[in-house]
Amino acid sequence: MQPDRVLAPFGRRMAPITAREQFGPYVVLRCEDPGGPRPQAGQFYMLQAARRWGGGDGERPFLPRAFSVLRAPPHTDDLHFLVEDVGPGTRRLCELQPRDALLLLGPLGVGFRRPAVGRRAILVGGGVGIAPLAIWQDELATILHDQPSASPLALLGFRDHDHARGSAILSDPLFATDDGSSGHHGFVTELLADQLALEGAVEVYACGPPGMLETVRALCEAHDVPAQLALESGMACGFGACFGCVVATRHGYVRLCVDGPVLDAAELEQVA
Amino acid sequence: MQPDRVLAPFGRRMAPITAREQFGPYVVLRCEDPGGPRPQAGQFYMLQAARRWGGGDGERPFLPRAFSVLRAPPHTDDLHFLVEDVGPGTRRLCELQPRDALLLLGPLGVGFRRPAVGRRAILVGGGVGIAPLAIWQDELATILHDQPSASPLALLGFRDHDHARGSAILSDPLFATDDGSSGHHGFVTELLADQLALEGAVEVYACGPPGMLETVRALCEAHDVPAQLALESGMACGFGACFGCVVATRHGYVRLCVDGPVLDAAELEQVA
Amino acid sequence: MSGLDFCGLALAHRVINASGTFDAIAARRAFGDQVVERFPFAAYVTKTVTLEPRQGNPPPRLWEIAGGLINSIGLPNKGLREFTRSDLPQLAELPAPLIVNVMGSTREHVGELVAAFAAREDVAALELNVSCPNVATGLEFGSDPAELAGLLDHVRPLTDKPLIVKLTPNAGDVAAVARAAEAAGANALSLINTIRGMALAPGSSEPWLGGGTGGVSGPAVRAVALAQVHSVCSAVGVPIIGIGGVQRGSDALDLLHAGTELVAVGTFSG
Amino acid sequence: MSGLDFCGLALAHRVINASGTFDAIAARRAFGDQVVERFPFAAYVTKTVTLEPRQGNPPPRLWEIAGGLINSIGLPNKGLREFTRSDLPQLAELPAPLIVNVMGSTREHVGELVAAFAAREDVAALELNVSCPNVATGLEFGSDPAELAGLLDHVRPLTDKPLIVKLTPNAGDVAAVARAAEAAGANALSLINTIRGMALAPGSSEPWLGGGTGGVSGPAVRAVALAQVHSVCSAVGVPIIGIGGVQRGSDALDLLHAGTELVAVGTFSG
Ligand SMILES: Cc1cc2nc3c(=O)[nH]c(=O)nc-3n(C[C@H](O)[C@H](O)[C@H](O)COP(=O)(O)OP(=O)(O)OC[C@H]3O[C@@H](n4cnc5c(N)ncnc54)[C@H](O)[C@@H]3O)c2cc1C
Ligand SMILES: Cc1cc2nc3c(=O)[nH]c(=O)nc-3n(C[C@H](O)[C@H](O)[C@H](O)COP(=O)(O)OP(=O)(O)OC[C@H]3O[C@@H](n4cnc5c(N)ncnc54)[C@H](O)[C@@H]3O)c2cc1C
Ligand SMILES: Cc1cc2nc3c(=O)[nH]c(=O)nc-3n(C[C@H](O)[C@H](O)[C@H](O)COP(=O)(O)O)c2cc1C
Ligand SMILES: Cc1cc2nc3c(=O)[nH]c(=O)nc-3n(C[C@H](O)[C@H](O)[C@H](O)COP(=O)(O)O)c2cc1C
Ligand code: FES
Ligand code: FES
Repeated sequence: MQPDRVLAPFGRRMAPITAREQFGPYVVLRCEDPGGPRPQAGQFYMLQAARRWGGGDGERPFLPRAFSVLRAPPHTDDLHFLVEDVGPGTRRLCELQPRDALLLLGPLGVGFRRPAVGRRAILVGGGVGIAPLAIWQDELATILHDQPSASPLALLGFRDHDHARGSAILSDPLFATDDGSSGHHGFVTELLADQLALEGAVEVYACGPPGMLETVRALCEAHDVPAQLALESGMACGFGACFGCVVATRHGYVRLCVDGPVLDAAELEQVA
Repeated sequence: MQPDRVLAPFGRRMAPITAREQFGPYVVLRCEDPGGPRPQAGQFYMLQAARRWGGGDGERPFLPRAFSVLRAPPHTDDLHFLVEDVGPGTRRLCELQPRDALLLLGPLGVGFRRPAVGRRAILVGGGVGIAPLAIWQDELATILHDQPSASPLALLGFRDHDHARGSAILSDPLFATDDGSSGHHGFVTELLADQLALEGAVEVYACGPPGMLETVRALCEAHDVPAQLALESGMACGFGACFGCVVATRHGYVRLCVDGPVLDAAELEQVA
Repeated sequence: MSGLDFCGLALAHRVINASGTFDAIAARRAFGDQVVERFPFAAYVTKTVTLEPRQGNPPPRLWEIAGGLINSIGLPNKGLREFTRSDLPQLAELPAPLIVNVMGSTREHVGELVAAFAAREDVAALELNVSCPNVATGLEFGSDPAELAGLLDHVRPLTDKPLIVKLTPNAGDVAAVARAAEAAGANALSLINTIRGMALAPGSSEPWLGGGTGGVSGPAVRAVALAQVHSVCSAVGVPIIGIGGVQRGSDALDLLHAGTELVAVGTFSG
Repeated sequence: MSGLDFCGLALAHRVINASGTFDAIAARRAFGDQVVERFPFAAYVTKTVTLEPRQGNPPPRLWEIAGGLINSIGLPNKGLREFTRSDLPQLAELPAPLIVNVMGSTREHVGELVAAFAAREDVAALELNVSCPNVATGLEFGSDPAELAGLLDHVRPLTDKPLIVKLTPNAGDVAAVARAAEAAGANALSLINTIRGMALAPGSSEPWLGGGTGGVSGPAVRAVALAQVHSVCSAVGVPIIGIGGVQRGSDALDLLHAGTELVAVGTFSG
């Protein structure tokens, strides 16, 4: 008998938190992951607090939670994550301070693919869904450093003024708030619609709540513009083992954790 | 439908922690309980952390935990408790800091009764079992302020030097350590045996691990000396509702939370 | 606040206690008359009463698990006679209808208990705890539809008071047992009772609990309770009392949404 | 480290995976060849394979509870043919004997699956997932001793490989089902599978899970698993694989102390 065989998944490791910053209701956690592979934009990690995971509302959380990588600065071991407190798991993560640690597994899943030649990237983020767009904006800047004219446009939407503080996380975004308390008064998808009316050779990268993504999908379909959507779904394992995270596509259910989280909008009948 | 009828027991209340002190491995928590009745020596409270109760080892604790009142200084609303980290519940309590809060229920149970006239009190404590003896020493000092000669003798036993720091919690104790690293080398019950050989008109008050209490019981029986033992048992409700905390006596099972925790040694065949 | 009618009992709201976890007499002794003055439950369900007194199981009787506990209390109680003499008058002072929970290991025993309480005006209804093996057949009354029908055929004629049958979750097909109880004249059903569970003493192969196995309760059983309650609500027409892991208002609402008339709070009220 | 013999399989130690929670192919894709080089399990149990491909249940498929989860995955799989063609060769590369878990809703379906894998050298043993209703009788194979005996009578002659029957915990008397399986020729038993459970979408009376109800697993079921494992270990002579809520070494030891030969890790390995 080898009790130590009762193991967590391969590659789960401890990552000390090095910094914590607050942007309105959003918390940015920075941690160090010296052993781990470097992530690509759109990939995610399964995170949990190394201590006291559990004991929150309804005695939860139990499972680790999925988080897009917000930034992974080159030539460092750093990983940044953006967390909004929406339940017991995110609450616990938002409490963490430097000297606490994360248990993390990743990078996981398939991230964003480069825009087709000649198409400008438009990044559309809603709420905490701005996270994967930050690292994508960084990566695109590197990829496109010789074509400044092709530099991507970032359109962000937030509930209100306080949430809109999150807009500081990306470079030069245009943003909207639902209540008009700052930026454009309305939905970020209105900004996208305006932009699609002006400019056809674009490729859209979007992440946010399902309703927003469905609007993005429909708009891009109507304008015949390719779109890559980073979706969400409840996950247990994060690496394809449990089939818990499926979403319906035109070709049946796919596991979002291995076939996504970024899916081609064209794959989806609609975002549910 | 009145969801707010789904209530915790009567009288459970929040008590802010005002101070935390460490004596070797023991933590003394002080809290304020302005609304509550003042406790008697030997009574106990059911305690839990107001936040994050759960999520420890094995996803526990779930139930509140029983703690003797260590001190309840007169003319204050203060309650002191002594906690040793032996599992997920006590670990969580030991972590608490001023500005955190306890949820408490109490005072509960039946405490110590005064010694019969002409008998000197001997207090015998083992480990964290010294807790109820501290308040009892305080109370006896008040009761007996006009008979300094009858002032109680406190005999304490600890595992080792580090634990023996807890001896500072009582006044003028004699103490022993199992490993001889400080005080008498051996068990506190050896100190008691010596004392019983010297002095017959005594009444013994003891609290500690079961083995120690059984030795105290047998010694007192042999010397025909009355003894009051503060026992322990796993509890769920603390007020007589669940019948979970029973211990076997000569008259069948009794609920330790309402018929104890202090029982006459004569009631017990043996301490199990 | 408008009341409601549950099998003829006028109740102020939909939350009652579950048997054996809230002792109103002990609570009054510990917390005083506020227990009566601000009584939280719309009806009071007693701990199980048996014909003869019972000591209950040897300690330890409790083992804590993630979000719950296992108990092997073993139904200690004073027995019918002493309960009626000493407890019933005190419980009659509560400002809520009294439901007496009874159990026996033969039809005749249960019949005696039912007949005795049928004669008492201070008892509003009876709850049959059928999580006990029939000493004659060895089958648990509550896990076999035919056993349960036989029991109810015997006791139903003995009282006009509402009979609530408390179902055990340790059955292959709880809905089938529920249908049998309804057909045999139960006025209402309550579920779940505790789920059979076990713990070993740390590092040993000996059971921790004095009773060997015990019953699991608390938030840990909530999802299982909800599934069973939901399936029973769809299977029968009589009103249901939903029990299992209720801790927050939303847990109680879930059981009501699943179709119960009342909700009972067990472990969390203790 | 000395190995052990389990129904003729030479195993390096006593811990294996539970069906459906650790996909070795997915793990290798995500984490690379270390999965094979440092394979943690003494045998590898596949996710349930059915005759025809299955899409599984509509999402959402997961609901988290205190110390566990409810899943309504619904056994998505490629079906016998595609599994044999594409997965089996990859699984044969694992440094541990392969146990294929199969399920069907008629005796004949299960028989076809058993016969197909009986012919494969790369398959060391079969595990029958009998938590499925017999489409002919409507009874769950695994909750009724006679149903299960009938199934085994049909499939036992089809293979010499060890047959492990994975029992469902949703039975009134699991020990009786276990005895029937042993008498009908099962070489080993595994338990528990998930316990039926349910959750409602917050604030609604609609089930959260796409499948309506689901199965509860994880530490939340540990105490119930241990009670069932303990009772089955005392009831039969064949070796038992203990499953349910194993998270720490002490949980595995508890199951071994209760009398199992092996321990399987489910939810926690996912
Ligand atoms: C690929 C991916 C990337 C993500 N990236 C980010 C990110 O960068 N930043 C970020 O803040 N979030 C991100 N999320 C979302 C994040 O994972 C969730 O917000 C988090 O899991 C919520 O956990 P919680 O315990 O705080 O809240 P929960 O209580 O789990 O609630 C979250 C939602 O889950 C559902 N839910 C409620 N109760 C339960 C239950 N008991 N069981 C199952 N579901 C329940 C409800 O729909 C609820 O709104 C990402 C998700 C995915 C899949
Ligand atoms: C009247 C009374 C007064 C007390 N006064 C004090 C005091 O002043 N100071 C103090 O420090 N302690 C006191 N105690 C003891 C204290 O209540 C326990 O130490 C505490 O409950 C332990 O909880 P835990 O979660 O830390 O440890 P647990 O893990 O609960 O372990 C404590 C003991 O419980 C048993 N146990 C282990 N696992 C479980 C389980 N899953 N379920 C049930 N039992 C288990 C074992 O015997 C273990 O040694 C008192 C107890 C009583 C009854
Ligand atoms: C300590 C304890 C004692 C119990 N005693 C009884 C009893 O005497 N009779 C009975 O029918 N049910 C008894 N039960 C079961 C409860 O009434 C209830 O059905 C079960 O605990 C599930 O509800 P919960 O999760 O809210 O606790 C007892 C439960 C506990 C925890
Ligand atoms: C996501 C998930 C998928 C499962 N799929 C299967 C399956 O395909 N076949 C099967 O026999 N059991 C399946 N099970 C049950 C597990 O094998 C195991 O019996 C159960 O989860 C209890 O163990 P645990 O508490 O360690 O998870 C599944 C369990 C989970 C959580
Ligand atoms: S989360 Fe397990 S398969 Fe995707
Ligand atoms: S702890 Fe419940 S009766 Fe004593």
